[in-house]
This record gives sequence, structure tokens and C-alpha cells, in this order.
Amino acid sequence: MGLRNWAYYSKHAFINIFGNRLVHAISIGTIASSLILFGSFILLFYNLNHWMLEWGQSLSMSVYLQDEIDQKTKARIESLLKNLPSAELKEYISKDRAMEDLIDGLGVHSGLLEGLKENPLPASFEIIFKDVNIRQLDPQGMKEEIEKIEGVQEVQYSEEWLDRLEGLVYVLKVAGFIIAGFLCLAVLFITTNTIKLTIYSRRDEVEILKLVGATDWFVKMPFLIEGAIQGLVGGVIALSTISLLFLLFSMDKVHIIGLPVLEIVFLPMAHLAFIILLGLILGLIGSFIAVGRFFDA
Amino acid sequence: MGLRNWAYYSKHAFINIFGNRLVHAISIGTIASSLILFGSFILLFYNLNHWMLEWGQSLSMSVYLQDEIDQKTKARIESLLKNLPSAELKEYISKDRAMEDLIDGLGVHSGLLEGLKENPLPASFEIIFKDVNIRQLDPQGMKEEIEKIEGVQEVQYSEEWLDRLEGLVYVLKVAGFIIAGFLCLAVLFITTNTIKLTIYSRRDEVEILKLVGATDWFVKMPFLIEGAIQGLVGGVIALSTISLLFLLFSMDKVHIIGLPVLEIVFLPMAHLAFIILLGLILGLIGSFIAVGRFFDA
Amino acid sequence: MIQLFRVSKSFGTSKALQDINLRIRKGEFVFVTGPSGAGKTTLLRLIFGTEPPTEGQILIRGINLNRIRRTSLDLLRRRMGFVFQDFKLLSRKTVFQNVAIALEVTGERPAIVRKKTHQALKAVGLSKKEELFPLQLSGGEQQRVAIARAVVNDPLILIADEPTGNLDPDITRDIMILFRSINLRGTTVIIATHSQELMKDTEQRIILLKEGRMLRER
Amino acid sequence: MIQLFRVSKSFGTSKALQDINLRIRKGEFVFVTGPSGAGKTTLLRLIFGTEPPTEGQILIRGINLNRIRRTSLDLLRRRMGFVFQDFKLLSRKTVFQNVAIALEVTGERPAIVRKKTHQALKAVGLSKKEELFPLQLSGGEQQRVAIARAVVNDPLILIADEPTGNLDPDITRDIMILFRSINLRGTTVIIATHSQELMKDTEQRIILLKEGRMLRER
Ligand SMILES: Nc1ncnc2c1ncn2[C@@H]1O[C@H](COP(=O)(O)OP(=O)(O)OP(=O)(O)O)[C@@H](O)[C@H]1O
Ligand SMILES: Nc1ncnc2c1ncn2[C@@H]1O[C@H](COP(=O)(O)OP(=O)(O)OP(=O)(O)O)[C@@H](O)[C@H]1O
Ligand SMILES: [Mg+2]
Ligand SMILES: [Mg+2]
Repeated sequence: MGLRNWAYYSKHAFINIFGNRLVHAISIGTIASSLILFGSFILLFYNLNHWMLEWGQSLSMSVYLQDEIDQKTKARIESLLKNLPSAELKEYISKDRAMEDLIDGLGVHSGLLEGLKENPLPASFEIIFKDVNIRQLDPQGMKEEIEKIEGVQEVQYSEEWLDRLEGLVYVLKVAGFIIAGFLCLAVLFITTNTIKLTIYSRRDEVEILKLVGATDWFVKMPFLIEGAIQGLVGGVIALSTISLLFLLFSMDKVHIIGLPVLEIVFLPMAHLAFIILLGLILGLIGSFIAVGRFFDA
Repeated sequence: MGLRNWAYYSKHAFINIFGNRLVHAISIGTIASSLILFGSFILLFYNLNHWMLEWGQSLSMSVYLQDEIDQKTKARIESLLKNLPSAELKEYISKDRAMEDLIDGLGVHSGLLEGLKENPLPASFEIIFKDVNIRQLDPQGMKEEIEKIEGVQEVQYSEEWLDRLEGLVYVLKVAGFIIAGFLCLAVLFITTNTIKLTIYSRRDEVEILKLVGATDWFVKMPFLIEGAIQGLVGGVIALSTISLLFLLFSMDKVHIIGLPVLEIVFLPMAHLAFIILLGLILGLIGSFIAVGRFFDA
Repeated sequence: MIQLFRVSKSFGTSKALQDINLRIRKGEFVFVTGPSGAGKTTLLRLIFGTEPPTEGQILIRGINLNRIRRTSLDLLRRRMGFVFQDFKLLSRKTVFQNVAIALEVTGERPAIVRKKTHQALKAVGLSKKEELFPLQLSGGEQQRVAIARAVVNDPLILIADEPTGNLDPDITRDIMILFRSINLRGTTVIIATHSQELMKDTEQRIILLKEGRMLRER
Repeated sequence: MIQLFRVSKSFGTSKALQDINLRIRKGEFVFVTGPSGAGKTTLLRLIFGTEPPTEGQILIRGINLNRIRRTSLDLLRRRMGFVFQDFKLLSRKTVFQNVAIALEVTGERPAIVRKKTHQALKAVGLSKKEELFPLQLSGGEQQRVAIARAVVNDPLILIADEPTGNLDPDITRDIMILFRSINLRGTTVIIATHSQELMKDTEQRIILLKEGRMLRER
């Protein structure tokens, strides 16, 4: 197909869009709203995933201190821990607090501790490693490193629950992809149906163009371009709406839904581009299927 | 409007559906798939809610036994507990298991227990109250009641976490309604747009009927009936599909998504009727809006 | 019956009709003629109330179309028959349904709808084609369906826009006889046509339009 | 140029054409006539390849339409012009675009498309209406757009179905002169018509159809 043909196709696509602006507006509205459904789900899913990962990826360590250290040593340990890469010093638990926690934890059995003369529990610093890929972290090496610090008695970390969380994240991911797949099918179906209807309302055009000797492609191309444009515009509208929704929900005071203050993150660029691309592709596929129909009849 | 008019309207609605069966099929498909989205969400949401409530409404109690009871007394207590209304006997924790659990729970601090000569922990029965409205249950009275049983040392239950779960259920509910609201809007928009397109492709009919002196209602009624039928059929198709999906997912071996085996429940009748009704109403509103448009032009 | 006072009709800058004064009495039989684009169709559509005049007043049976309510216009249309130049048939309905609809809108009883529809289709020679769809008919057959629809409800006023453009001389004669007989039963008939032949051997009144103006009457 | 051997066409049980044998040579000027529903339009559509014959063979410029490939039919149609009885104009495109499309499908250069389109519209007297849409035109004007589209690509074969049914005598004469001049430049012209007037003072060949059969030729 030469350049001149493309000029015709595009020209006619735009003439058609103008001539059928009502139908196009309706169709774009439908495509946009189904893409909004899709995009909102992706956004929700992405955030759930994000929260899960953030939660799951925070490896926490307890650094137990020797009983007899002075304030200076303690301050030194504290500053050393603070400077560990991507670590966050959560809290300092004194010997007394440790005992209180233990009594609470034992509940009815706390009578067990009644015989103790002195508090055998060590004080500790609790640290959390955030925003790191848990697989790249070497907790064992870290533990040994920290234990070398003067005044540190022992370092403990628990890994077991990580597996559980990772399982949950995995379930969420699989469920998410299944739902996204279903949604995608529904959106494809709705989009192609809508474009089918727009073309159906103009089936006389197809007939007349064939009567003046237009090739199948000459007839189809403007419809395909129109479909692509509808999808593209629908995608852009959907994305704008989702962005707006995002801004609305991520405002400082989102207590309308009573959610605990969770940090809402927006989709990464790749996902954004994907929604627009999806609109474009759906528009193309929709018009392709739809226009094909009216050639056999 | 007399009976004869209704006969005409219905007759023409059916003639039109037959004459425009392609357009109607497309439109019904779109309506059905957007209702499927909506219904699936309702089903998912209903199940989440169900799980939460089931989880949240299971009050668990520990019944601690005296140390010196014999097998017969223990068996009597067991059968008494089993017969409590809506109670489920979860497990029996022996003195030894209780100690193991405690050691696990203490972790590094388990050294504390090293000095003990004998196991001071009591054996216990764990019971769960399921499928009851937590607010109607009187845990305190229950506790006192059970403590009267011969051989029972003490009864403990914890209530504090219930509040937290109830909060979560509330958040889920509010979020669910917001999402359902958005979905409903989108479905309404898609449905009306689709019906608009079907009517748009037949705008000549509106014109010609007006030219032969038909009243506005005479022209509109068949379109409204057609819209209602489209919505109704779409709703029924959506419901059937959702039922099928439900059957698929609630099959014994639903390990495709790796979900822990959760009991999936189907929607109650009222919800089912609602989806069909929604289809009907959307079809009516859609055609009402759509046909109105072509009267002013 | 029909009165036009200083009626003009413009579409944007183009003037389709200018300063038309006209009075058609009950039971008259009138031809409207003139070259292509002279304004014949526009004149008929103004009388039928499909378009409002840009200027002037139109009275049908004493009712001013400028002031008529929507529902009264519907009622008025049921007493008028119009053969459109482009037929305006419902392509998704059968020939029978297309003609019957003009009676159904009046709320006529089904039995009478059937009887009158059959009669009208017989009068235009389409009895055998009742169950076909418009697109399965020849051009002339479609035109006759349009004529049947216009006469089926015994209109007070029958307006026909180039009703024989697609018909052969024999059928044209039959249709003109049909129009005359309807006219004899008291219906006012207005026919727009180019055909010299149609108007040749009549004594009927002829209104000649040219570029939107009434040139002369006979 | 055009040959039909024992061609029949049925729609369901109704026979629109029966056993037609016909040969039209290059450069001929032929009228097809006959009463409404005789099969004129059907005959022209068979020649144009819009409908396949139920029986028999049709050859256009030596090509058998029964065996022609889809793309070759597209190419063939570009060398033919067809004035449809119901015009078949694109209602969402302007008059200019409606005519230009017949050239654009051939991949003609834009400058030439513009020039030829203006010429064709001028030939039918619609220079002033180029930017209007079909529904803003009178019936006769629409018919002339259809004629302009049919002649704009200098067709080898021009087929016109009742091309003057909505035109007044003056314009009819102009259109016939246009057809004659195209014919003189070598184009084969086939016109279906009811109009006795159109065929009155010609020496042209006339094919008379009745109930699907060829009755006689002149
Ligand atoms: N909707 C419209 N918009 C713009 N111009 C219009 C419109 N309708 C009619 N016209 C113009 O008004 C003029 C008169 O049109 P009209 O249809 O009345 O002519 P006519 O006498 O019926 O012609 P014909 O014999 O060809 O049918 C024409 O020039 C036409 O282009
Ligand atoms: N698609 C179709 N289905 C059924 N019957 C058809 C179809 N097309 C044409 N016919 C029938 O074939 C016959 C011939 O139709 P055709 O259109 O060829 O007539 P015509 O000679 O052009 O008539 P006119 O002068 O009225 O245009 C008619 O009786 C018509 O009803
Ligand atoms: Mg006209
Ligand atoms: Mg014909």
C-alpha cells in the first residue's frame, strides 16, 4: 500500500469520524468505561500486591544487648545499626519492657515467672529492612556481622513467616491474573460488540463502496483506523479517569472509606502505556472482527 | 393505554427483535458481559464477607482441666462441651503439648523454664463457637456455666481481636459498596450506550413512524419493550454464566489458583433476582434515554 | 382546506421557497410542477408539517401549523396520506406491515387493519407481494407500497411527491385512476410531478414553481 | 462486449428473469424497457455482477462473471459506471466526496480526482451544491449526483437504471445529451427506463422485457 492510499484511508477515517460523531462518541464512552473497570482493577491489584510485598519484604531482626553495657556503648550500637543499608531502627526494648511483654504473652501461665529473683531477659533493638528484595538479602551474614559489634549479645531473625506471606502474595498474583484475564475478555467482547454496532449502523457504506469497485482493503482500512482511534481515545480517557480517581483516593484525608492509612501507589509507566495500548489493540481487533462480518453477508 | 395498544406494542417489539436479530444479539451479549462483571464482583464480595464473618464470628474458648482428673471425668467434660449449642470441639491439648507450645512461644527465652521440676501447665480443651451472631453470645455467662462442671479448673476466652476483625469486615463492606457503585455506573453507561447504538442504527424507523402520525408513545413503547427484553435476557445469561463459574470454582479440587480450601458459597436468592432485575431496569433506562435522544434531533 | 400566506423557506442561505400564497379547497385535485430543485418537495413537506416555514403562516383545516401542539399534529397526520419521493418504507418490516402501520397508529381494530391493508395492496397490484420485504421489490413496486400506505386510511388530504417516477405507463394510468376515485370520494389530492404526460389531458389545476417562486397557475 | 447465454434468475420461487440471450457490442446504446417488476433492474445487476445468475453464463469483455475472482470484479467495476434506481449515495459524505470516491478507489491522483469530480458535477448542473449532503438535495439533484458518480471515471460501460425518473423534461434532455456524448466517445451505454418520451425519437436498440422474458428487440 502506497503513501497515497494511506492518505486516503486516514482522510476518510477522519471524515467518517466527523460524519458519525454521535456514534463515535457513544462508542468511545463505552470503550473508555470498560477500560476504566479494567484499569481500576489493575490499580487496586497493584496496590494490594505492593502492600503485601512491603509488608512481606520487611525482614525484622532483634539485636539483644549484653546486660552490663553503658550508655555510650549502647549509643554506638544504635548509630551503627542505623547506618546499615535500608535498615530502619524500629524501637528499643528495655529489660523491663521485655519482661512485661513476656508476662503478657504467657497470660494465665505467667505464674511460672513468679519465682524469679532478677530479670534474666536482655534489652534489645528491633530493626526492620524495608524495600529490599528479600532474596538478595543475606540475613545469616548480616547476623554474624552484627554479632561482632561490641556489646551485642546475640542477633535473631525469623524467616518462617516470610514463606507464608510469599504464599499469600503468590495466591493474590494468580487470582489477580485470572480476574484480569476474565476482565480482559469481557472488555474485548464489549469493545468489539460496540464497534460492531457502530459499523452495523453504517453497513450501507460498505455496500456502496464495494459497488464503485473499492477493494476490500480500501473499504476496511478507514474502519480499522476509526476503530484504532476509538480505542486509543477510549484508552486515554480511561487512563485520565483512573489518574483522577487515584488522586482522589490518595489524598491526605482518605478516611471516607475508613481504610487504615495505607500508602497508595500509582501504576508504573509500563502499566499506563499498557492500558492505552490495550485500548488501541481492542479497537483494532474490534473493528477488524466487525468489518469482516459485513463482507460475507 | 388500552389492551389493544399493548398487543400492538408487544407484537411490534417481537417483530423488531426478529427483524434486527443481529443487533439484538450483539447488544444482549454486551449487556450480559457487563452484568457478569458486576455479578462476579458481587459473588466475590459476598464470599469475602462470608469468610470474614465466619472467621470473625468464631469465638474460641480454652477450658483448662484440673490436673488430677481421671479418664471418665475427662470424657464426661468432652461430651458436655460437644453438646453446647453451636460449639465445635477443636482439640485437646495435653499437659505435655501445652509445655511444648510454651517453649516454642518463648523462643530464646525458653531458658527461663529450665529450672522447673514438674510441668505446672494444665491440659485443656479448645472450643470454637461457629455461625453464631457474636453479639447474641454471652461469653461471660458461658464461662461461668462451664466452670461449674466438675473437673474444670478455669475457662478463658479472648474478645479483643473480635473488634479488630469487625473493623476489617466494615472496611470491606464500605469498599465493596463503593466498588459496586462504580461498577453499577459503568454497567449502566455501557448498557445505555449499547442500546443507544441499536436504536441509532434504526433511527429511520422512528422518523417514518412519526410521519404516519404515530404518537411519541406508540413509537417509543416497542423500543422500551425491546430494551427491557434485551436487559432481561442479558441478565438471565449473566446469571447462568455466573452460576457456571461458581460451579467451576466450587468444585472439590479447586487448586488451580492455589487457594487454601475455602468453602465458596453462592449468592442468596435475593441477590440473584437482583441481577436479573438490574438487567431489566438497565435495559429499560437505556432504551428510555436512547429513544428520547432521537426525538429531539 | 389548505391555506398558505406569504410562506418562505430557506435552508441556510439558499431559498427553497419564496413568498408563496396559495389556497386549496376541500376536494380539489392539484398538480405541482416545476424543474428539479424548484421547491415542490419543500412545499409539500411544509403542508405536511415536517418542516416549519421560515416565514409566513400555513393553515390546514383552519389549524395554524406554527402553533399546533405535537399531539394534534400526530392526529392531523393520521388524516393525511403522503407518498414520499424516496418512499420511506421500513426495510425491516414486510410490505403488509408497512401499509398496516398507517392504520395501527390510529388504534384501528386488527380485523379492520387486515381488511383495509389487503384492499389497498390489491388496488396497487401487489397482493402477491405482501410478505416480501421492501428490498426484495422492484423500484416501481416499492413506490406502489408507498402509495398503498398513503391511501389505506382514507385520508382527507392525499399528497404524492412524484408518485409515478418509477412506474410504467400502464400502471401510471391505474394509479391516476385510483387517485381520481379517491378524489371523487372527497379527498383533496396534491401531486408533485415532472411528467407532462400525467398532466396532459386534465383540466386540473396546475401550480408551476421555479426557483422557489410560484410562476403561474392553470 | 457483453454476452448473456440462457441466463435465468430466481428469487426463491419467483422467477425474475428467464432464459435471456443477449449480445451487446462495444459502443452500442441500448434501452431496456418493460413494465414495473419485469426484471430490468435484475438484468442490469446481473451484468454489473452484484447478483449471480441462477442459470446461464454472463461474459463481460470476454470474462465469465461466474468464474471471476473478487479482486478482478473490483477492477472490472472501476471501468463501469452504474446509476442505481435508488441512487445509493453515502448520506454522511458530501456531494463532492460521493462523486470523488469513484475515482479515489482507483488510486487516482488527488489533483485529477478534484478536476474530474468538478467536471462531472458541472455536467449535471450541480456545481453549486458540491458541499451539501445528499439529504439536503431534492430528489432530482440526488439522481444527478448518482449520474455524475457513474460517469466521472470515463467508464467503458455505463449502466443507468431509470436515470431520469426524478428529472424534469429540460434536465432529462441535458442528461440524455450527456449520455450520447459519452457514448460517442466509445462507451457502451445501457439504460433501463419506462419513459416512452426518452425512447421516442431515437433509432436506438430497445430490449423489451415482460415478466422476466425478452419479448422483442428493436
Ligand atoms: N435540508 C436541506 N438543506 C439545504 N438545502 C435543501 C434542503 N432541502 C432542500 N434543499 C434545497 O432546496 C431546493 C428545493 O428542493 P426541493 O426538494 O423542494 O426540490 P424539488 O422541486 O422537489 O426538486 P425535484 O424535482 O428534484 O425533487 C433544492 O435546491 C435543495 O437543494
Ligand atoms: N432480492 C429479491 N428477492 C425477491 N424477489 C426479488 C428480489 N429482487 C427482485 N425481486 C423480484 O424480481 C422481480 C423483478 O424485479 P426488478 O427490480 O428487476 O424489476 P424492474 O423491471 O426493475 O421493475 P421497476 O421498473 O419497478 O424497477 C420483481 O417482481 C421483484 O419482486
Ligand atoms: Mg422533490
Ligand atoms: Mg427497477
